[in-house]
Amino acid sequence: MSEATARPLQVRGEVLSTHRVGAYHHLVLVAPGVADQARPGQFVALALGGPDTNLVLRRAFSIYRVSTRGVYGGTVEIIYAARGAGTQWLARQVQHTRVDVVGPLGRPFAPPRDVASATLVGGGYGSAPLFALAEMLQARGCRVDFVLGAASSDRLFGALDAKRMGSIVAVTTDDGSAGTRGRVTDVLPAVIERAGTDVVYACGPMAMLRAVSVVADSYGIPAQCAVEESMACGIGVCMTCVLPVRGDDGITRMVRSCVEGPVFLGDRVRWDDVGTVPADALGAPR
Amino acid sequence: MSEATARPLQVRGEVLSTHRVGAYHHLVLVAPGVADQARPGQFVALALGGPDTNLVLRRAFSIYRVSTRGVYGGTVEIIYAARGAGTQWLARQVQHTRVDVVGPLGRPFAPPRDVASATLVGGGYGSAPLFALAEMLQARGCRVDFVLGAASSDRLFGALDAKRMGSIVAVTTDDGSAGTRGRVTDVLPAVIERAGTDVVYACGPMAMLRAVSVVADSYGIPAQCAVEESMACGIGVCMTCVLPVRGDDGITRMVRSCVEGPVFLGDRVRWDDVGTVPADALGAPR
Amino acid sequence: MTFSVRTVPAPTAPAEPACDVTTRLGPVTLPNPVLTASGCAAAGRELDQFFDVTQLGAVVTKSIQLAARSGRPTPRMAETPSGMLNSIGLQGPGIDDFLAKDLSWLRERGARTVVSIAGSSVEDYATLARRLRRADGVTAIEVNISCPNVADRGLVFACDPVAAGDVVAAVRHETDAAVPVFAKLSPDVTDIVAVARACVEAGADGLSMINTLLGMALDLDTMRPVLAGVTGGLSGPAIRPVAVRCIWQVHAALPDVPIIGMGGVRSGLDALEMVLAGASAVSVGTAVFNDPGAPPRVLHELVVALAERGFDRLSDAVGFAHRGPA
Amino acid sequence: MTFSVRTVPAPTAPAEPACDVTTRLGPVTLPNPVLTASGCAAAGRELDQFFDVTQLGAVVTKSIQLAARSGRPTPRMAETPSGMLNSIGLQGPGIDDFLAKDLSWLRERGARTVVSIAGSSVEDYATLARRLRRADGVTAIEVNISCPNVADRGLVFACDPVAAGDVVAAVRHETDAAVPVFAKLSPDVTDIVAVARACVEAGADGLSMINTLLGMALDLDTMRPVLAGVTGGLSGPAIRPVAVRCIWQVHAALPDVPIIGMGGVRSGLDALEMVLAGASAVSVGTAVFNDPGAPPRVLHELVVALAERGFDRLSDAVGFAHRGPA
Ligand SMILES: Cc1cc2nc3c(=O)[nH]c(=O)nc-3n(C[C@H](O)[C@H](O)[C@H](O)COP(=O)(O)OP(=O)(O)OC[C@H]3O[C@@H](n4cnc5c(N)ncnc54)[C@H](O)[C@@H]3O)c2cc1C
Ligand SMILES: Cc1cc2nc3c(=O)[nH]c(=O)nc-3n(C[C@H](O)[C@H](O)[C@H](O)COP(=O)(O)OP(=O)(O)OC[C@H]3O[C@@H](n4cnc5c(N)ncnc54)[C@H](O)[C@@H]3O)c2cc1C
Ligand SMILES: Cc1cc2nc3c(=O)[nH]c(=O)nc-3n(C[C@H](O)[C@H](O)[C@H](O)COP(=O)(O)O)c2cc1C
Ligand SMILES: Cc1cc2nc3c(=O)[nH]c(=O)nc-3n(C[C@H](O)[C@H](O)[C@H](O)COP(=O)(O)O)c2cc1C
Ligand code: FES
Ligand code: FES
Repeated sequence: MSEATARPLQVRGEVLSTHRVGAYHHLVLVAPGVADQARPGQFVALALGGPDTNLVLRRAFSIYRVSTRGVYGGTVEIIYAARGAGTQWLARQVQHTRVDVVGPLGRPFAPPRDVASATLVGGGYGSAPLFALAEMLQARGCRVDFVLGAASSDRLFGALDAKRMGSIVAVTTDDGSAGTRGRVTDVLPAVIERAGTDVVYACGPMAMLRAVSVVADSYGIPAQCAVEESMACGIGVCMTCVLPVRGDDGITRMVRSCVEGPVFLGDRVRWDDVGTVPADALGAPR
Repeated sequence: MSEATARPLQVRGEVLSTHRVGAYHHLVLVAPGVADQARPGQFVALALGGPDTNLVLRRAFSIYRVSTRGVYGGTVEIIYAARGAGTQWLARQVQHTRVDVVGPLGRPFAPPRDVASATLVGGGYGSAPLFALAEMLQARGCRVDFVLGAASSDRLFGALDAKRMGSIVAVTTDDGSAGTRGRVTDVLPAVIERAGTDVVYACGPMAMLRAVSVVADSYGIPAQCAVEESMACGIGVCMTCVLPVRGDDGITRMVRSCVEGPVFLGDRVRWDDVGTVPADALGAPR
Repeated sequence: MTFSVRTVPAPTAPAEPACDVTTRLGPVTLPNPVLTASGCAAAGRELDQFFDVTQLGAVVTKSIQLAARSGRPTPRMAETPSGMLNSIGLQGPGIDDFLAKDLSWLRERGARTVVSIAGSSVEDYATLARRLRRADGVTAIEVNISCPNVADRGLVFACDPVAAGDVVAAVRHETDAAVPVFAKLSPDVTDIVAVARACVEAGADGLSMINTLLGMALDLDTMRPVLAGVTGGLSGPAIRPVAVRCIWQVHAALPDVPIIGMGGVRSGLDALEMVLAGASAVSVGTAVFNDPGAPPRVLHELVVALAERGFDRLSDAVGFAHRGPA
Repeated sequence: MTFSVRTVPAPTAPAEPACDVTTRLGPVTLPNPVLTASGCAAAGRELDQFFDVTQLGAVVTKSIQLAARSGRPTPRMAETPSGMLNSIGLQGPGIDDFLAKDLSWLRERGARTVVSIAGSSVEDYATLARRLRRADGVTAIEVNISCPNVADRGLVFACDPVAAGDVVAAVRHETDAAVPVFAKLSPDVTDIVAVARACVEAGADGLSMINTLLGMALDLDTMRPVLAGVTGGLSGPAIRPVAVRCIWQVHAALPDVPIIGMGGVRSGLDALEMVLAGASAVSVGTAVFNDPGAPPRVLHELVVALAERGFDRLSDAVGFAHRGPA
């Protein structure tokens, strides 16, 4: 993935291939141009449902991998769970279906200024963007360790990739069907201590990000968390995707996770207040 | 096609094959049970668009052919023009797409009581239901002649079938790209005279049906016309598909073309008043 | 089934109810809460070809007037995104024919019948109610007040709390106390709670909502309105959020008044949404045009959805969203 | 482009207009009739990444208030059939920040700007207009009157002709005559023509319609409202038939008053429908969320559609459906 952040593109994409990975689907989309600009942690927004759909909103997906070369002139890959109408539609599509792609969107994970030891924490399909990140970090000479968690082994994504790339790879599942039974934060402290972690990168459900932030905080290290808020536009114009985040000036604002995120510093997000407007937020009702 | 009119069925159909015929599409649907009951002139109503469609109404199509035997346990065939959202969706479907089918619907063409000479007039895809009718008539010993018309040769459907089955086959196109340049009613009188026509059967656009009715009237012979009115339900519950028809009692009523038609006697339909409520219709506003 | 639904369990006959789905509409108890919607099921006979109409809570008939009416010219419909417009103009037989042919058929068939009535003056409605009082087989009366009031320059009764109340009072006065009278409200008002309150104060046992929204479409080839009637009523899934909001507001204001909810219900989950918002019964309208088997399917799916959420009784679910999980 | 549209010509840059698409909105003439919709384009900057916002007739900004507002808690949206609900609660910077950062950017960029304003009292609106009078780069003012009036128990201004007129009069009074004032109407009223008339009599140069319909959705897992704000505004293709009807009714009653039409426009044909019904300009709202390139695409498609129908001038098409083909 390239380093420059440029403006997002809107391109007529096309399904190149699609197959199941455990409980998820792995989709490869031809999306010329998007790949060249994408950086780890960014996402794409896809228009799903075809010409006569009753679905009016795009769906956001973290970019798993990109390839900028080859006969297709740029592909973008995502890992998704088929849950609602849009993703179920996507799961029914075969090669050549056209999918309008907007991306890359959002602020990527920021690499550490210096060579550092990075621990990457993923929950469910949330681990998808971590492998491109790991590659980038390793290219900069960083040490990379993984903590991957999921409800069950079929929802664990990328454990093999992680083993290939990570120094330590700790796996947890809620039901114990793979790795340690429990949550990622049950094993994270041990990994941080063994790895001498300087920075944590995390992507997964809100509750996990919050818990990861708490652990990172307790070690006095930063956590870069990629959040997942309901998004209507993904490009910053609708104000649906906000969450309370403290700024450099200490003031809490309801910020758009699609353009000011999805990656936030964990200690800036007011996790306990997500889903509310804190009384001390800028412009809060008095 | 069987003789008994029974209640319509609702079945989970499936696309068996689909291919283009000139400007039209020929669709073979597996629809167990529907075929067994269908009679010439009846139609099916298809739910199009898939699970997340924004299309809420069924689409009506005349039954072109049925087969009641074979591995598929009953197929229904239609000939359709892909014009609006629903038919364009249908044209994109491939084998195995599920299509909910309701049918057979409506009153079929009535066979003549005695052996008779029948002239079958079709406009555009309106000729589709005439071939099953011709078969039924011939099985009863009737003479069958065809007059087929269309805007252009690619919209002429079934000329070969007609040549195989009909004594006389007259073809007209508006642009002269096949047969005589002109309208079906330009050649119909000559056919009626040569064939000694006792009854006319017609299916096509309203304007054609009206003109055919006038010609048949002028020869003092009945015309059975299958009309095409906008239908929301196709089963008689919504009252969208009405047109003014004189009853046995001489009173004009706004009758539902989906259940009291689509086949009407031409001299009963008040063609000039279609699209209005004639002042003398039962219950007309005073 | 290829209709756009939020869930599609196997479209089989209604399962043995896992929960008690009887529902009270004022003085009357129905065996289950799924009804047809007025004008979307004629008088039940055509749908009886597709499923046994006695399986439903009740059949709600097309609105009946005093005399036969021819309705409006065609085109009478237009499809719109996730909805449709209609301008039928209440075509139908008059009350005499209706009683002789339709109501008697429904009674003999064993179906429960909610008779919808429509008029152009308070007196029309009163007369219709009087005629129905003498008839057998009327489970309830639904008063369609979305009709122009000739005495008030064609202003629709449902748009004016006073006129709406007058109609309801007249019908209630002429109707046996054992037969509940439901007023059917229009969403095209500034304050639906005010109209609801006026109807209840005038004696309505319950409220049906919502009727269609006033809409219109142009034909881009002729560049004129699609509908011969120019404007028409918008129905179907597109309007469901408006229906749920109306039910919610009225149930919040009048929690003891039973509501028949309708507007875009295609699935049992859609019906559940209305129940949780405050509806004691749910009518299936436009969805029937896409799926003639929709009413029993919706019932089946609703029963499953209630059971999945641990409800032993439908009545516990009515308005549940106002209270929230314990 | 995979959005549900009625026609999909190649999504290229707007073609050389085959017809004169300039449009007059009172004292102002715009180069073309396609605008963004308030709240669906922020202040233009984000969309400028996808297309040149100076190509549009104008950018309509998110409604601005006196002070910064945090809006409502999340969830703030729900998708519905062919539509969506939102309850953003007018989150945005106050007028000062807006003038300093947003309006100045739009002016420097060379875009025409319609500034939408919102308040909770007549005085709020007047103050906002006063502040805008001193600012450069305001092409027009759109007065969002779908806000609760604190002085009248939270009754929405747009629901009361008198309150609506008061707001419009106050804004008109504070605004330069060269800057047109458009009142944005809510469809959630019994008589939209009455509100339209009151606004025009109070000095509105034109009317924008429609704002969202009040709707709601329940979450069937939590069995509580989806939106933290409980109810929300329904927008998108689902509501287009209601928007077309409102434009039609108001244009019929007030044929000389320019209308900015909106509500579910996704394609040039949708825009044409509103123009034929009486709109002199068209705003593209929810469609932008599905297709950030929608506004210029709609413009391009509209130009093609007008040319195909033989219109040399957009102005000849405005309200054409009321007159019919010659
Ligand atoms: C930045 C970001 C990255 C994401 N990355 C992934 C990923 O890599 N893989 C993956 O499977 N999912 C990811 N998601 C979640 C994904 O967007 C939702 O699963 C998807 O939108 C659900 O769509 P649907 O049609 O299946 O559900 P529906 O329930 O039909 O969706 C209805 C509406 O709600 C929105 N919505 C529903 N669930 C979510 C959700 N969890 N988050 C945000 N919006 C939602 C939809 O976008 C849509 O607008 C991501 C979300 C965000 C915001
Ligand atoms: C009894 C009957 C038999 C028919 N037989 C055939 C046939 O054999 N082959 C064929 O190609 N077409 C036939 N039609 C017409 C066919 O129903 C329409 O072409 C089709 O509904 C158009 O759907 P759409 O989605 O393409 O158009 P859209 O414009 O998207 O349709 C919108 C709505 O209008 C209705 N509608 C649009 N055009 C017509 C029309 N011409 N007649 C009735 N309803 C319409 C649709 O059903 C739908 O509800 C028949 C119609 C009837 C009533
Ligand atoms: C074709 C049609 C005809 C209707 N006729 C009537 C009627 O006669 N009386 C009435 O009260 N409502 C009538 N309605 C309104 C419906 O009963 C119902 O209130 C509305 O359509 C919303 O429900 P739905 O979205 O499920 O259709 C009619 C609706 C349609 C679509
Ligand atoms: C997310 C969102 C935010 C909106 N914010 C505003 C607003 O601030 N001011 C306003 O006047 N209208 C607002 N609207 C209404 C739109 O401007 C428009 O009137 C309405 O959505 C109908 O058009 P559409 O269907 O094209 O979106 C908003 C709509 C949406 C969907
Ligand atoms: S999703 Fe629209 S602003 Fe973030
Ligand atoms: S199409 Fe509904 S009654 Fe004929």
